[in-house]
Amino acid sequence: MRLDPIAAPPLSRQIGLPALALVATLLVAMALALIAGADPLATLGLIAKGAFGSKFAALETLNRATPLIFTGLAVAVAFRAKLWNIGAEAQLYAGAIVAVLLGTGALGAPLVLPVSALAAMLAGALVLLGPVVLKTRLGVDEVVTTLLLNFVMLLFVSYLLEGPMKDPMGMGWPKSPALIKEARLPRIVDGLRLHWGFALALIAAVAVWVIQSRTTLGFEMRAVGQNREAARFAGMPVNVVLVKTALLSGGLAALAGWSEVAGLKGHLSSDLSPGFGYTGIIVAMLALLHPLGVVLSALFVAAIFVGSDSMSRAAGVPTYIADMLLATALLFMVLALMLTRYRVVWK
Amino acid sequence: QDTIKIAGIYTVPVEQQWVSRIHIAAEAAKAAGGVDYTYTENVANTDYPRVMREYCESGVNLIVGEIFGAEAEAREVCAEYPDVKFLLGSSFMPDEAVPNLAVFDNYIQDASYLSGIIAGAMTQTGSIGMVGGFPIPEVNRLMNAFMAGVKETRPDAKFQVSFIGSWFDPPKAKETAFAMIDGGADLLYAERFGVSDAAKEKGVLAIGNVIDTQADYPETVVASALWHFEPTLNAALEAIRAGSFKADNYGVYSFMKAGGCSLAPLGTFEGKVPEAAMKLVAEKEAAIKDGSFTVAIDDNEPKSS
Amino acid sequence: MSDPRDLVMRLDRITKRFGALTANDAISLTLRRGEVVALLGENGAGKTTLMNILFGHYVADDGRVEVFGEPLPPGNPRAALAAGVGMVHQHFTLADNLTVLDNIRLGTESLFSRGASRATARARVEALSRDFGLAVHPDARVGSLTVGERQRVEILKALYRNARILILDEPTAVLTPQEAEALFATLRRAIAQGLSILFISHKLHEVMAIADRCVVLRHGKVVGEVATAETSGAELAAMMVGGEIALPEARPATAGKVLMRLDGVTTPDKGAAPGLKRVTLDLRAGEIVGLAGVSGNGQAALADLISGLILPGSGSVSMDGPLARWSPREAIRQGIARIPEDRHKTGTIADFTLTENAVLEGYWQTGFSKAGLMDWRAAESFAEGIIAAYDVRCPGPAARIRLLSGGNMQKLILGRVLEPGPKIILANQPVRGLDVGAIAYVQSRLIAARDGGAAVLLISEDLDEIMGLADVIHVMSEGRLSPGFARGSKTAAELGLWMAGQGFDHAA
Amino acid sequence: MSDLFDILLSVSFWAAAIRIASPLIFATMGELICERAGVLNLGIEGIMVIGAFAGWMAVYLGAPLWLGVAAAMAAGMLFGLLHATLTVPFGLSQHVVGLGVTMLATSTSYFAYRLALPEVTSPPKITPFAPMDLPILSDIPFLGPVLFQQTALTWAALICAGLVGFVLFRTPLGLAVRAAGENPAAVEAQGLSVTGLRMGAVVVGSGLMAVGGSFLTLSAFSSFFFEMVNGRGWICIALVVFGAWMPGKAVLGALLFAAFDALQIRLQQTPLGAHLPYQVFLMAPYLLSILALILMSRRAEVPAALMVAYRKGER
Ligand SMILES: Nc1ncnc2c1ncn2[C@@H]1O[C@H](COP(=O)(O)OP(=O)(O)OP(=O)(O)O)[C@@H](O)[C@H]1O
Ligand SMILES: Nc1ncnc2c1ncn2[C@@H]1O[C@H](COP(=O)(O)OP(=O)(O)OP(=O)(O)O)[C@@H](O)[C@H]1O
Ligand SMILES: [Mg+2]
Ligand SMILES: [Mg+2]
Repeated sequence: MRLDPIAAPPLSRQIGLPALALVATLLVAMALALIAGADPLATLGLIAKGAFGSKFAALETLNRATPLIFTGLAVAVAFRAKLWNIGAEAQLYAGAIVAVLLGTGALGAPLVLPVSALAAMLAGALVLLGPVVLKTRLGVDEVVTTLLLNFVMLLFVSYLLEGPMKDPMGMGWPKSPALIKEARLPRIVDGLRLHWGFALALIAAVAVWVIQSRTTLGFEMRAVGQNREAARFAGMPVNVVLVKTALLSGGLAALAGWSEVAGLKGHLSSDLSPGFGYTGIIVAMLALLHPLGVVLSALFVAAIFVGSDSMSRAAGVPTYIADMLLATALLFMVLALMLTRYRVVWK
Repeated sequence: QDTIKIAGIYTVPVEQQWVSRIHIAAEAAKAAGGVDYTYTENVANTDYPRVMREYCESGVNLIVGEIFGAEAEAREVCAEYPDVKFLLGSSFMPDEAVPNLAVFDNYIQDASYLSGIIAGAMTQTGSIGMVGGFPIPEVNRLMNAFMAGVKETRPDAKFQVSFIGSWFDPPKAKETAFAMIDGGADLLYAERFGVSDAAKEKGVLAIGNVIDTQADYPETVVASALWHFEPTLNAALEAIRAGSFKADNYGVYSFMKAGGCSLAPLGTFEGKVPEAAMKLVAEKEAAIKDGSFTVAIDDNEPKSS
Repeated sequence: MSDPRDLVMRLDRITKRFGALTANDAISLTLRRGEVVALLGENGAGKTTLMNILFGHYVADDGRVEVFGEPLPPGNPRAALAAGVGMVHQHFTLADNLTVLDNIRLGTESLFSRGASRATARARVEALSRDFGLAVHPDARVGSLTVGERQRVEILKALYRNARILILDEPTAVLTPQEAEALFATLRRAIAQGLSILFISHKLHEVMAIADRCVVLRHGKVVGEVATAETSGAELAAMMVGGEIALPEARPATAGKVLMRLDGVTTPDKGAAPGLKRVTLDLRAGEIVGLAGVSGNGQAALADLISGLILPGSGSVSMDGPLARWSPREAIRQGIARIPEDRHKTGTIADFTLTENAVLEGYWQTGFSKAGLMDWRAAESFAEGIIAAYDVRCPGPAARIRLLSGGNMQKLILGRVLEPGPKIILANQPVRGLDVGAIAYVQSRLIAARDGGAAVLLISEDLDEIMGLADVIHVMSEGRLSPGFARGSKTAAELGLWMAGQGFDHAA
Repeated sequence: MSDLFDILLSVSFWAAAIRIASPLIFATMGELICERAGVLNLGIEGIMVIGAFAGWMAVYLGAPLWLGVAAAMAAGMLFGLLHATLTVPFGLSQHVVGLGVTMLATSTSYFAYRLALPEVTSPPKITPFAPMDLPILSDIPFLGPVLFQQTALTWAALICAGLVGFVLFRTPLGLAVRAAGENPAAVEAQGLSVTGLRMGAVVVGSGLMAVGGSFLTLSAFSSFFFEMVNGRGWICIALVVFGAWMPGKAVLGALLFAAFDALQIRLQQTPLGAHLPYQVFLMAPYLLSILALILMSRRAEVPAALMVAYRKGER
């Protein structure tokens, strides 16, 4: 088997293959439903209904996409510069901690929202800065350090929530006090959970896109990612660029935690994120590291998950089918995206 | 009479001890008739309000589950669906403003206390090991009551307390228990799966918690403090049928008085527990039931001594 | 000579297309026992492609390969190896972190066996080293070897497998003249043992010296085939490019003021590569300074220093006064044009477009960006300007530079550094791997820059190139710099002695 | 301080360290093989889950214990094959495929478990591997109980590490695998199939990861729990780097990590435990791993082609 690059992939291929991936996922969904003793034909409708079937469902999909856009952007920015940041989860929690620190009365309106957002970004950036400095100064592999810091951060959050940051009014449950009203991101639609964090995520995606394609920093980040030696020779401050990348990446991941606390939960608990940091890697790679693509792929991931999760209840299938379908959709989709650019030649 | 449609929403798989008691009670109610029951497990707290809404929209009558990690948002959903009744595990009190939400928790300190009395009598070394998942109120409360019970029969008892930071890591719980046995413990308080296994392998004793596992460890598990969710659920079902469901604290239905908890039968350990201790247990049980004695509720994190 | 039993290999009407481009167009070629055939052609003519088909890396769209009368299955390097074909790739295929011995043994034994003992394998390698004059330590890590040594490992790989046909793709492009000489000595021994050799080179004097027969490709077609004895370098060159080449001719220079002065500069050694040892050097306006020497004698340190990558450990560098700061960016700011030794790794970013590569070192200057925002339109017109002025053959400024041949890549780099009108030009091996036409073009540009008043430092291992171009020649050996010799004041033999390290003690 | 010495001198501490290390050793060897061949396998966490599940399920259904181990291995290899197919011939991102495989293997285990045992609320138990009380050997003071009262699967882990080291560094196959991780072009130029080598390495490596997972259900414990792998796979990724891609050093790393873990469990009961929150102890193994990594970093030789996809005929 051989793969031949296609110079200019036709539109039919660019649309057809991803569509095929979706169809294949739905076939898997039907097969799984059959195995679980549910009606396979009904599942398809139920998935669509669960993801987009009502205003509520659609907004829930957007809601679940929100943190994924942030973490997806964080990963995309870092991976572009070949900085393997697997630690978006930890940076997310750093942002969440700051949202609580500044949002529970330390600051009042109108300062609290912008200041705590910026402070959250800084905190996330600092969490990533450690591994990056270790990498640039001592050559310590950042895949491992950022990965391990996720565990450390989660334990640290657990400590905070059982210790200094525990809500005195929380009846003993390990969670932080609630944010004051001024520190909350307002909702977009009354009564439904979607909040302005989503809009912020879209703005962040556009901002990252502008940075990457229009600014000198973006040019430097791409150059450093592609060929560090050539970038250094061309006079780019490679380590400074890596640090800036880390600041941006960690900051974006932190915004995910910040917006989940300020927009959705109103307080911090140690189960704030069901792995948004890790899913962010998937989102970013699915988007081929393109910031605007991140928005699409986050919506895709969220829709598949929310849709199939909802389907599992309606059809009476074990809820774990949602993750199975998400993983299946993901693998089919990366394969399809690759095959839009390559032709398989059997010989 | 219409069947009542119950939906369970759990943040962990139904194998988790706490949730398993709710699940079993609901299945039993379903088997008894007049009730329909579906459930969904392993729901992240982030998704909890969405799942609540989905069930509400699908037309269920009663939602049971746990909202410790999603209090504020969950209460909003409750308020939005006044026709659906909610019976949810919560650390907070019921709120008149949300009349369709009643709360509960596993207040089985009574049984834990009694199991402590037996433990105090059974330990030789006076050193007791306790392995927990996280120091949350449900866990702390039972541990503290157990420790108070131990003091009745063994005032000089020493406790080793550890939390493993996970609900589902039996190998880790087991290793922690091994370490406590090395540290001199000859009786373990089995809050997590894995602890009784360590006790069994090393030939020391264990006290069960929430569920009865003596069948798996006949030589090891002396006694267990059991939680019965049935009284709680039945009270709610009755209230619904009577049209009198309201914001209420169902915690009391877990008390021994209400039949919400009990000491598991001694079973294989029948006759092996000192007479005096069993007498004390019987006395205290009677006193608890007639209200002349109450076991203190202490939700603070227990510490090693 | 025409005995068909002598025929060891026959390529028959090989055709290979990459998209719209036909890289090989019905190419036929034969090789006889003990014969050396040279394959010539411009950059991008299709030589490497043809060899890759022969060895099974690529699959031809049409045509067949026969080795010793048997057809070779397409796309199967294993079969090619088994048939006795050995190939030394243009870009070496060695694993740096493995030892020489491991690289040689790789794939020679059944995977699911215990394998021959290390000692046996090693003895064989040592015997081959001896027989063919390929000195290299079997236990050395390949990553620690010089280019010449790596090439020996590549040849040993083929010999270890009893190759009867040896294919060498530009084997001398990265070798020093001494190493090239040693390579040819080895090849002669191999021929004497009955091996047949097919080799690719842009260096016509080498071709004339060793090949029996030359095959010339242009645009994927065979345009000529001649016995070496019946042709000349000039004729071959003309055949390659399809016309006469105007060789640059250097007029005497009129040197101006000193633009850069190194005074007693010492830099630390870098691994096996020596640093500079108290080097004093003047670069003057309107003068080409040639730096001769065997590679690995401190040239890299000097180039790095002038490029801004390293700082002097002691001594001073001055340009209109002592340098305050020093970095690549500062070097660019001071008007130093830097043509790096390795255009693929250091000079360009393969997956960037021509436009992006054109502004790789100048993107921060006003004109290309303002307040941190890139002006891509300006960048693109800059790239278009270079493409037009320097005759860069490419699909356009938006093409990825990976698609360009080495010569065209080099022209883009040339344009990038020369367009701003530099004061000093550092040209490190500027014509390595280029075809004769491209070489002539690059050299004429350097001379034009000198005539425009720039100071040029030309680093090369090719003594002919230095002697032809440089107004002043220095020789480097073990980090030390010889005095400057005026054009024509020293013969090649004299310079060779300096390169071997003689004469420095008196000079110091 | 004396507490610390008491712990470090105790038999049970070292026995615990080896026990805790066993699943890590299997999985670390698996990951090491993959990475040596140039493929980062982030599927490890999920593959350990499927191993824990498949091994347990087989035994629960009546298979002998060793057949359970084999079933785990087979399940791991299946998911390894999926990973390999997508990352090697198709050259897809190893990050995304790895995380996807983790997600798929994990959810498949849970889904299958729930379908197979819908009515269960307390996970059923099997009879796991028992410690091998070898006569005489177990009676050697100190070393006896530390080494010879482990289960057969622990021994298998240590033997497996030795075998991996032997194959990688003493056989033509190992040389080829290592070369595939260093420079695929060199492998192809010597007539070997990069695709075959890499896929083989990923499949076999994944099998070992799954056996590591099955250690949890067949030796360390006796039933299957959701989330019981609990990040152990990620630790193994760190251990490979920590071990500088050398099997021996990686085993040492696993033992060191396990010893930290066994130590923190015990230190919690010392007076120190009364003063520090328990999270500090749980953090210790991770923080100390990072510290150790910093101390070792300069000498590590990353396989040069790690994470670099190789597509034949493309430069
Ligand atoms: N993998 C490939 N994909 C697409 N096109 C290719 C590929 N390899 C070569 N080509 C095309 O084939 C042409 C011939 O390339 P080839 O490498 O054979 O040139 P060459 O004669 O070896 O040049 P040089 O002297 O610079 O080594 C190139 O111009 C290029 O456009
Ligand atoms: N991936 C590719 N796609 C298209 N063309 C390619 C590709 N890789 C190489 N080529 C073509 O193959 C030819 C030879 O490539 P190679 O890397 O040998 O460069 P080169 O021209 O010999 O340069 P140098 O002499 O500097 O090494 C080039 O002309 C280039 O156009
Ligand atoms: Mg070539
Ligand atoms: Mg070339």
